[in-house]
Amino acid sequence: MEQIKKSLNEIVKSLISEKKVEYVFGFEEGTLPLKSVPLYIEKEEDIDRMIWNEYCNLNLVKFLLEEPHGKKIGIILKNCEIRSLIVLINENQINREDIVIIGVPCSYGIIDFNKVSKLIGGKEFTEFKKNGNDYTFKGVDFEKTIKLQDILSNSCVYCKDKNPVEYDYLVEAPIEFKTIQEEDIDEYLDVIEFEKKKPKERWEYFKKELEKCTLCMACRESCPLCYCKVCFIDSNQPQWFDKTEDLSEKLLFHMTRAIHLAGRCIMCEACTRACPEGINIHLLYKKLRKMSKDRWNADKIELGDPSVLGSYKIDDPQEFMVKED
Amino acid sequence: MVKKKEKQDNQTFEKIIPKDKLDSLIKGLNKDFKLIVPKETEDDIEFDYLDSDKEEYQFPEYQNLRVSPKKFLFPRKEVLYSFEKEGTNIKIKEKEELIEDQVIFGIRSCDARSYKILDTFFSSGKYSDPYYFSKRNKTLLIGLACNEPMTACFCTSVGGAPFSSEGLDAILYDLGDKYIFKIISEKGSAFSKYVSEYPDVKKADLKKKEEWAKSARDKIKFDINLDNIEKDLDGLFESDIWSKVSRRCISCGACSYVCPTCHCFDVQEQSDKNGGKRVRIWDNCQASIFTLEASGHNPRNSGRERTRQRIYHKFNYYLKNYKILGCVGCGRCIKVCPTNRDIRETLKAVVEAAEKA
Amino acid sequence: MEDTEKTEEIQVIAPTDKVTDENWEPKIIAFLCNWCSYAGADLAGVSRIQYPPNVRVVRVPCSGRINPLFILKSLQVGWDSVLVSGCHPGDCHYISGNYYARRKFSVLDDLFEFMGIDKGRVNFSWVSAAEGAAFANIIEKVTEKTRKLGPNRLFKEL
Amino acid sequence: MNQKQELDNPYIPSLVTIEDVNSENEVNDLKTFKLIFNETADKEKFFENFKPGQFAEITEFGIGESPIGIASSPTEEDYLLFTIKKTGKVTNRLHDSKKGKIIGIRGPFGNGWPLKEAEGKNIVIIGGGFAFTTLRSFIVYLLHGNNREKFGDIIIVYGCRNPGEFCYKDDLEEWGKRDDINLNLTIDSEHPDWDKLVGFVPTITKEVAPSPKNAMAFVCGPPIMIKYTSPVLKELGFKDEQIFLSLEMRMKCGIGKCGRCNIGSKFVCIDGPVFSQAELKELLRD
Repeated sequence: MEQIKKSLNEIVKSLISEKKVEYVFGFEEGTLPLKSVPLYIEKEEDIDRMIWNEYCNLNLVKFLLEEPHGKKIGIILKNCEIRSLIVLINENQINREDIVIIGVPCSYGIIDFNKVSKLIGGKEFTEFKKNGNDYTFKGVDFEKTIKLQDILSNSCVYCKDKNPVEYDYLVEAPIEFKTIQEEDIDEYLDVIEFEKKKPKERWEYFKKELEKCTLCMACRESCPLCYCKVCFIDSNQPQWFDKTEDLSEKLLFHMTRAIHLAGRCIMCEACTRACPEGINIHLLYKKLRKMSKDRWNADKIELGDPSVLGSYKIDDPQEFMVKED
Repeated sequence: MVKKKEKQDNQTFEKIIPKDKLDSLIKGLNKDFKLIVPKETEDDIEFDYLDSDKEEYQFPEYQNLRVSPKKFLFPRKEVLYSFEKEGTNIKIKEKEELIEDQVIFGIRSCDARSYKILDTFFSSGKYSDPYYFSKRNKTLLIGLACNEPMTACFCTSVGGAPFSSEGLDAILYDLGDKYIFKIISEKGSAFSKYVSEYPDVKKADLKKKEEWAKSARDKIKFDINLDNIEKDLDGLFESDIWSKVSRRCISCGACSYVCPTCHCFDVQEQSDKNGGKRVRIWDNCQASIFTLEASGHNPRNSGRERTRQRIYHKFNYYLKNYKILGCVGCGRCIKVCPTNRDIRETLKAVVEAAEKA
Repeated sequence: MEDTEKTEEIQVIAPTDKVTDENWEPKIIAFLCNWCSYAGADLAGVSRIQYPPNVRVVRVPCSGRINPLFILKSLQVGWDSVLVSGCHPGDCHYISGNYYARRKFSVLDDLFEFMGIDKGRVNFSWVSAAEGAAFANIIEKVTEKTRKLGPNRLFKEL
Repeated sequence: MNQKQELDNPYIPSLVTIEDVNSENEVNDLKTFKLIFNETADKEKFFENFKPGQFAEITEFGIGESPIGIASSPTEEDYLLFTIKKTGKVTNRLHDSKKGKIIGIRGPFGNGWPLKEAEGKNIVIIGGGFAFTTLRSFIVYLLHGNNREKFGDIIIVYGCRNPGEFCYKDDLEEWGKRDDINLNLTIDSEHPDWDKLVGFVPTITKEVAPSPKNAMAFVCGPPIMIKYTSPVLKELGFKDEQIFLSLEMRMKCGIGKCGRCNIGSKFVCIDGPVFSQAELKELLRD
């Protein structure tokens, strides 16, 4: 961690002092424990506030969408976030030349605050300590030690794609472990496990999860791939939704959003971490990514790749078609 | 006026309730009132209805709950009326609500004050809100003074206090080994019969209570003077602090959904061939469609304007229109925000900017 | 919604009859591409091939025009089944519209499967302008399947 | 709930029947609806507080509700007129409606044009496009019976893009014949069927040059028109206190509860829609 920090400092400092960029996107410490805030590093003294750790939970690429073209911006990213930037570059939303990517190898993954909250019974912790992979949370009337793998974001638990694939500067640091699990596990293990359940169980699971949804749109707003000027749920001509917060509407919203993200979602899981109710909505997107792999062998997104739904092969599988007798 | 009453009641109804008797008090109340109590769920504590005949209930330990009990008086989704189509004719059926007397038990001071703000707002102007008051008029609040404020709490800065009894009908003070039960309002005297058997409070207990109150107050680390906030904001409408604040906002509505005082709503219609209903649902001012007009014009088009609107609504317009602050300092918006946009930091920035100007 | 009234262009209108279990008949909404499947349906009619009258047709320019949201919305407002049909691969009037459509359909299909929603209510097929009989056959098949599944309560129960 | 509360519930619409539908322009996206109350009690309640310049919430059952300015005057006692442009879900459905359809109405809401203050003054009315609706209500009120005597000169400037866009052609013709009002109609650019004024509303206002002396100006139109008309009025010597504007915001409830139509601390639906230029300057505006 120290090594990353040092290397980051040097890179950012040189970018700022040599005026290679207008500013660098990073994180600073939040006002509550285990929370971070996006930081615009414009001056050298801002660098001291910069942090880089396992609770930098947002995907900063989202913020790039707000910036006008032609402005040179530096941004510190992990590999999953770099892939989301690649999707946006592929979809002509961002110019590659505008962005200076500072890639950081990701060893830990990101902690999901919602998971912590659930594990300590919705109580509040005022401080936390870490000792290797053990995190100890302390509140007014409790102290609880939790293993890192229990509070890591789901996608980080299974992630194997930790080295930046595209960067202008690379922070050189050893990756401490490949996945948090010791044995070599499948990247899509959680999806595979879920698929093994009975259909009714799966349906009940989603029904229960979506019941909690408040349609606050934190998932949409934290997702860099949701950049439509008018989202289908907000459109009023035609108005697809009565917006009465029926469960059927929530279901429709999340299903349609999943379809829009099919094969595009790069599993940064910023959506699930942003969800105030801690709904594991990311599972849907991960499934569709797995599907892209199974059906079209297109689950790794590289610069210049066409989007999954914006391309086709003549011999794509079509076993689901109804055939005449 | 309120103070006077408080004094009278002071002498009559301030009882000591041993810790282990609280559950039986709740059970007693549940015989006559519909009770809303904090309940332990799988991984959280939430306010919910209690049916003590059917379920075992134990009053849980909590600081404050993640979700405020706003929804019991101002539900997330509420039917305004329904209608039926009979040929070309329309028949409107008003929603019939049979509301029993209900008690929200264990509500914290900040949340109780939020009802006071909602009361003021929903009764303001020419029309008072019939749906809110049909429930509000039947609701009593028994508070639980706050011994352990949380990290994001700042009620003392917006005129509240952990031990405040403002807006409550009765309050419990937790003294560690026992509770003081105190009746605050006239309506709250209905509770006297449930606690009459318990011993009267002693001087020493009251002294102990003051100590607890002080220690709770001291635990709130954040302090800011908002006496001039209305004037301060008047001069900062075009200030660049709003672009700085909104820069970190992703325009989701999580803050307004957890806010105990946010009351903006949207009206929508649900229908099929034979009829339908009109409902109102919570809405949030951070979404761009909140003010989008059918013509395509949007008066509050950017995050800067919407962020500013939220702060002005609570800290300027409220003072202008109703002479109260629209915030109770519960800190929920700070905790829920995906980008940790801290309203305390914003207020600090406002006060500082005003000093400079 | 009176029948005499015009309806909004892309608004998916709920089926009109009050459904009770006794008088229930499957109601199927079919999105057909203008060039092949719609012509196929037309041919079935011209050739007087009998097929169940449970289907209501929405003509779209190309199967590539069909947004998965149309399908989901149809199910939400109470259609019992949805049929989507376009030109056979390689025959698209716009060269490749149906290839793109096929990818979208497979996403929807897998999503239904994954979420544990009965897939039987959403049907995709290829029907050409010359296949009047095939069209009738598919309608029969889909109607039978829907009849077995019963009234669509998928989103109603929520 | 008892009977009184039921009447007081401001969220429940009264039923009205569409008596007549009239297309107002050539493009046919603007129609005037004539509405009759189904219940006399509802009508009486509505007319109790009704002033020109107010708006009402029109319900298309099963679709939704839209706030629309009332185009008829309280002096037209038997019916209400609403001129509605086809823009959204509700208005689209309304445009497809035929005579005899039952819809809902809530209102009247808002403050309306300041009639009391305008008494004894010269009246300058400036309107553009189909925003003329509440101004029509105002003019009809001014010209009704004895009302005309209470006011001074009446000068009207009404501009549209082309001749086909003018609303209330019958009214305009009638007003044109009267000699106690000064009616100026203008279109944006030359048109073969047009023999009246040509030019944008601000330009024509400058030409007509109403005197600010003992006068009040009432302005309603698209934002761009208001933007350029205000300076012209100022040039002519009108003070901010003499200029009144009718504003628009997205509204849902109409009674100051849903919280979206505020301009500064004022809600457009209860404190407006009519504000004086002076009031608006005081408000913190987005």
